[in-house]
Amino acid sequence: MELKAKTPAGGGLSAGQIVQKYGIVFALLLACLTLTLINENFLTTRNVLNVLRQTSINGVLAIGMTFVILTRGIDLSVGSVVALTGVFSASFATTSSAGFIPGAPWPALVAIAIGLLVGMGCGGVSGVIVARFRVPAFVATLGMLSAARGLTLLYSSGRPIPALSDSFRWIGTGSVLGIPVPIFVLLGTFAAAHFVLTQTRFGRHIYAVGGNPHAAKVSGLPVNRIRFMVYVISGALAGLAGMILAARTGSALPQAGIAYELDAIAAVVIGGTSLAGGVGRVSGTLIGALLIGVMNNGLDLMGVESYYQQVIKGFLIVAAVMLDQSKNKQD
Amino acid sequence: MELKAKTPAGGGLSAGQIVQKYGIVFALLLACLTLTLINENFLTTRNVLNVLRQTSINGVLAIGMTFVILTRGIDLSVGSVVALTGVFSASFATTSSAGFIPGAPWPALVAIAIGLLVGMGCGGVSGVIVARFRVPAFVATLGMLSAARGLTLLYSSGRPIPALSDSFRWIGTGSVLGIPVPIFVLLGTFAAAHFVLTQTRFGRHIYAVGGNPHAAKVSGLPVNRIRFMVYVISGALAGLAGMILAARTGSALPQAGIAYELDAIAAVVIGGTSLAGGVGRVSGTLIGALLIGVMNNGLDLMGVESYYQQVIKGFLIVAAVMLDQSKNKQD
Amino acid sequence: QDKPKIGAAVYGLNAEFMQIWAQAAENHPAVKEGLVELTVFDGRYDALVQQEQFETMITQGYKAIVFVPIDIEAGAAAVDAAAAAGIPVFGSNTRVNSDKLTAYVGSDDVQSGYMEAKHVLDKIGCKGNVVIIEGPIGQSAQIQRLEGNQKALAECPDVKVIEQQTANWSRAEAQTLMENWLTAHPGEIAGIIGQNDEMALGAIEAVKAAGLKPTDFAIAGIDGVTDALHAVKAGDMASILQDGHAQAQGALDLAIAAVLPDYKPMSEIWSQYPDMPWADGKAKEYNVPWTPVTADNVDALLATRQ
Amino acid sequence: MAALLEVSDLVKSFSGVPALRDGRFRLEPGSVHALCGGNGAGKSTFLKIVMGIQPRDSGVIRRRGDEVSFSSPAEALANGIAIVEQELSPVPAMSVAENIYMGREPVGRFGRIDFATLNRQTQDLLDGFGFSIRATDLMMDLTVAQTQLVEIAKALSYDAEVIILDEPTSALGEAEAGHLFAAIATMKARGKGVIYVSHRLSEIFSIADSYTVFRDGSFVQTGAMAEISKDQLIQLIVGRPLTEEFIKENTPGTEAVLSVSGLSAARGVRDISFTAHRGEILGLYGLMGSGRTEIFDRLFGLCAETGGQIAVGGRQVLLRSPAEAIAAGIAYVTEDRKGSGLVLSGSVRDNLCLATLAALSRAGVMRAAQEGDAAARMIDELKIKTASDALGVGHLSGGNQQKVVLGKWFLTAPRILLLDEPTRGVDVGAKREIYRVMSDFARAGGTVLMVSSETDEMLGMADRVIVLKDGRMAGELGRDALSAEGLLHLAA
Ligand SMILES: Nc1ncnc2c1ncn2[C@@H]1O[C@H](COP(=O)(O)OP(=O)(O)OP(=O)(O)O)[C@@H](O)[C@H]1O
Ligand SMILES: Nc1ncnc2c1ncn2[C@@H]1O[C@H](COP(=O)(O)OP(=O)(O)OP(=O)(O)O)[C@@H](O)[C@H]1O
Ligand SMILES: [Mg+2]
Ligand SMILES: [Mg+2]
Repeated sequence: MELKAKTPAGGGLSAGQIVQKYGIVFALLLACLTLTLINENFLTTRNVLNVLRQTSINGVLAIGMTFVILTRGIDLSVGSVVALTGVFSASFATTSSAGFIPGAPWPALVAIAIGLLVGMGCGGVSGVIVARFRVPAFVATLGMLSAARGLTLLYSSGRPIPALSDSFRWIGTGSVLGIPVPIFVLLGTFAAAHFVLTQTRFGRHIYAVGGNPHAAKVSGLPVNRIRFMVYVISGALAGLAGMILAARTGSALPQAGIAYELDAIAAVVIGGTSLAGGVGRVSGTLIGALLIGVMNNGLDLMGVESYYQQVIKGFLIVAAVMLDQSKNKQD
Repeated sequence: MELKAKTPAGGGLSAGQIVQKYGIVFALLLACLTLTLINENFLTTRNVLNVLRQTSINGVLAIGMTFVILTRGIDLSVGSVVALTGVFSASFATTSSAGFIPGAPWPALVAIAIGLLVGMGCGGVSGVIVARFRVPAFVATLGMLSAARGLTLLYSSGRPIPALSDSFRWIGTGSVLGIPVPIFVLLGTFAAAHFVLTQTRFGRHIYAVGGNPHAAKVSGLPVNRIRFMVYVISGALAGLAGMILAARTGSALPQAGIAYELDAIAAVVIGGTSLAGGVGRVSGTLIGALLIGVMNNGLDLMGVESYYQQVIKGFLIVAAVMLDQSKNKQD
Repeated sequence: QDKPKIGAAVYGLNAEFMQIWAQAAENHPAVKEGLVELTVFDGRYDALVQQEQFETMITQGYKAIVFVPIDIEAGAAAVDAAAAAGIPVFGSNTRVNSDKLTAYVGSDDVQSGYMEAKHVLDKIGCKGNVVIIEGPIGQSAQIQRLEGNQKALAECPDVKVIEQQTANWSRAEAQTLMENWLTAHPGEIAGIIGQNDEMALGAIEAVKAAGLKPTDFAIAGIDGVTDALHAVKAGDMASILQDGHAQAQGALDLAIAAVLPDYKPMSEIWSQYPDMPWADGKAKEYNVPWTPVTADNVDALLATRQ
Repeated sequence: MAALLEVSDLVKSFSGVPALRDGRFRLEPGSVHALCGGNGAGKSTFLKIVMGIQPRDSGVIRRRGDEVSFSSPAEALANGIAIVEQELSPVPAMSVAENIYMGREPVGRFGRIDFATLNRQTQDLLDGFGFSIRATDLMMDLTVAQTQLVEIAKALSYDAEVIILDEPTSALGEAEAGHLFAAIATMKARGKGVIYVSHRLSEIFSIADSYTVFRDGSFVQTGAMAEISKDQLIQLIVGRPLTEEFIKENTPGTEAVLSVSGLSAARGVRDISFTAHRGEILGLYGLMGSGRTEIFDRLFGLCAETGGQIAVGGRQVLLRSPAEAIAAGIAYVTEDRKGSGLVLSGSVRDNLCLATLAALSRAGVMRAAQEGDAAARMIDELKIKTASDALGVGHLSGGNQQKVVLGKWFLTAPRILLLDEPTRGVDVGAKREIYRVMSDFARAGGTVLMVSSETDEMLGMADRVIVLKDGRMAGELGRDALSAEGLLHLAA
């Protein structure tokens, strides 16, 4: 038996096939093209940076979510973890007397390290509950969603933690070579995630566990540890996002991040990662997040009324995925 | 193919096994017992009716969600559909001049029929997108979540639709033989759903589609039609819940129902239905919804501070499912 | 032992304003002295949850309820149920569209909307373009503040509202919205009317992020949350203080008076606001005045937020 | 009289890769027609198209002379065609009865399913075929073999005129296969047509009347069974003559490599003791459900430790997880390739490297070149037929998938190889290569433990056979004492 070459490299794809194969990239380009034609302000350096900066938080969350979803899990708690790490790290970075951490503002790096640790802690708890106690991820992280929000409110007494030190705010508002820091954070996170998922042993493990946990176990992989780790990663990235958010808005709000999980999951799924695990790419996630960001930006730029925005956004999300539908054949 | 051990049938169960087998019932009983001991008002007729009435809306939503989840789907749009059917049906039932439907208030039955149709319409659209266009349920219903909320706000101009006719409000506030109508609606919905899922071909086919879509297709089942139907059912029940909600609160609020999908899915999953489809019972869902209801009621009865409530609730949800963990072995 | 129980049902405790309100209620002298037992219920931004909490309070034999509904139209059924059980309900902060409400302590949102818009318009000299960042459309506070905004705008026919959109009281949403507007209308926006402080603060951050100076804009918000006080102090914006402390303690005084015979109001707010007389606790409405936050009073206000 | 089914010029390709170029077939009433071909020849694709499970690109299908085109299996069923698919596909959480009569449940009053009738009807059906399975059992509680029997019973229960059996015996022992053949004979006598696919040529010669051979998606030849010899058929399938079926060049040594004593395992497996030597192929024989798989699972750390001692190379070891077993030099090719062997969403290379990722990486970073080399080595050594190592493993034919699992374990350089039904679903050509691999492995000093339900395979490959019965050792036969009767006698 001889097998023929796969899809003929290069040429020979019909237009329809191209749309299907690169569906989501195509949808993104289409959206950008349309907006460029409709609105002269869309394709300006400034607006492009805006879109990227606005995407940074959802993008970072969605990248963490990709790790979790690749193992067949889900992390509903990211929005709450955003708020919790925000107030925690901010309380070490506040310059106002409202800061109740002695010695605040601490050096920004300390505050950031604390934020990351808090995020990883939340992720770790979810991870243990999922991996060790076999509680479905949906329930475990729903519990964390509720608990982390409660802790946020308790820690902050329900009030914003204001007046953050300039060095801390730099991660949200600073820029290097004219490019805002959050964009570097997003791209750095993406590059690291892409490297881990495609080039490392741990990345291979993640795909195997998501693709067939039983086969992964039989092949000697530490399935539980891998399951645990993806939640830690998601928590750490939620922590990062929480700090960017606090740094951007200038104070850490305990009510921040509500419903962020939905946008993050949407970016992952739009980007072609299957909720059934084992299949997907973090580059797809980035494109998914960008698509959502461009959509929000474009509708605002065109001055579409907010109610219509919601209706239109609903249809656009579905339409984008339909373009990409060939990847999602179900049976 | 993965084989699973079954619990030994009948007698000879150790205490531990009993807890595992009936984990969630046990958790519910434990919660009720604790609350009865702590608070003398918990086990009063009035409070029990309260809990049941408070559970009615989430219960009805969760029953519809059970159908969807059994087919491996998910319906994130129920909260928005609650709001949409609320304002739609209410606009036919309002006695105030704000009502812009000529002839309003129409007979309650007309308003209710319209509400159900709107709910089924939303579910139908999601169903077509999932079943026919193969868009992952998460994305399709996320789109509907956004679109239905936008439509709600557009239709109502973002304002509550107040002053509903007494006959319409009866479904939320009336009572028969001293028992509130919403409780009858919940129990009626439960009985019907239980009958359909356990006794009818359609019900068993739902399990088949969720358990193994390929096998269902090869056995000649109309897989797409079944997938479509479960969303219609979920939409109809979301409509029912929306009308109970509007009738209870006395006016239909366009911002009603936000995040209700999470509680509904939680009830389903706590009740032992697998998000992987094909396994679960609507009686479990009812118990899951009751557990959530008792938890909310009990924490309020004891006057636990709201921030602590959220933390505690997070832990309790996870703990309840851990008790029931044997059902959720993953690999 | 058997202290009368009073419940406070507020629409949600996640944001600072209601937090100030709740703390004021808990710090009421009568509560501190143990004359009554107060429980604050968090309505989690859901009318139904609030109604259920009413049911719980009725079961638990509460003697009076202070009520902050999520919307003017959203609480009537709950008030009816309490009234049917003979429990008096006192509105605070947000009205309820029900004649069963025993009394109401709040501030007139139309007035604050007028005051903040007026401030913006004065600063831009009654000409140029402004944007309005609104609360969730249809909520009573949004409707009334907008009414006030428009009243002020009507006095300046040369001013054009070039964008008007909701940011749902959220700082992060307002920030994104403003970033996009600054792109869509470069150099055209002179005034920013935020219907609350959070959104105004978001707009300030967007302005800064675009490399512009907030002081070059006329920006105003409402509520007087702590961050806004800091921003006022920095000269970045104007804010109108809504005295949640007074709304809470005033309503609580009324509720306690309904429960304890011969009770005399214990909160200091009645002396603080001579314009709002106690009237033996018999009036139907108590109007807590708005206080514009200025360079003069900002430090004193900040001192109360420790 | 028109043929029950006549297919010509059937063409099908998957994303540009042809799977079928020229599918031709003709089924007469009252006959059993064997569809033969190597792995990936296009048999299953052909049958799925006939059944309406997959759409075709072009071609004509005639049913009793009328051209038909089914867009769903429901239409094919309505037209009197039923199938047992190669890949078992039960609904795990439902009962046997519900699986068999899915879509045809008897309905009583109020649209209620009449479960009593359903169960009785199912039990009668199963008993009629001689399958000892309870109608009310859940599918997930059945063994693979029982699941296969249920699927057979289901296909036969349609009383269809055309019955397609795509490798129906791949998981069955000989006793159960016997029941199936009896049922097939009845169908044939009643004028039905059976399309039969199997890689066990002995079965084909015992039940089929005619054959059709596909190779690489193209029709090769058709004819009557009576007019062809086994060797000729093999030559048609493989495309070249195959001299001998089994390759066995190892000689067992005396050095004990794996010693097991007093071992217990799940599901009533008790008191198992044996020693396997260097260079030996040790067979574990038994009827369906005799506990062979459980012993392997226990040796590989897949079930809880339940007593007994295991020594590898003379050293006592505790095997509590697959990782420990792998570290001890054990490799395990499970019987359920899809369930526990392969990550179907991964590529050939991913799967080959899965158990050796540590060795192929440095400081946690994969070394792409090494990975590629390792994969290429196995593809080459085991002659895995794949367009590239980046191809999704799910797109390979069954035999090649099996070789990927073998390759994954060879890369770990094991001392002991546990093979559970290693040639299930593998074509004659590939089987021979797997035997060669086994033989080479043993000859190079490795130790093989093999479970097989095919007696021929046991006789052909094993140096020594331990026979199991109900979870206990029933006897042991050396190579010189091996015979089919002897094995069956001890096992039954
Ligand atoms: N869904 C699919 N996508 C891509 N390629 C496929 C698909 N299904 C089958 N193929 C390819 O089509 C060819 C024929 O496969 P088929 O399953 O029909 O072979 P077969 O004759 O049944 O083999 P076996 O004896 O191993 O079952 C193979 O090369 C296979 O890789
Ligand atoms: N998931 C299961 N639930 C209940 N019993 C099981 C399960 N799997 C296997 N058994 C029982 O365990 C015993 C041995 O199992 P199994 O059939 O796997 O043995 P085996 O010798 O490997 O057989 P084969 O490999 O031929 O399937 C049998 O009695 C079988 O019925
Ligand atoms: Mg095949
Ligand atoms: Mg076995």
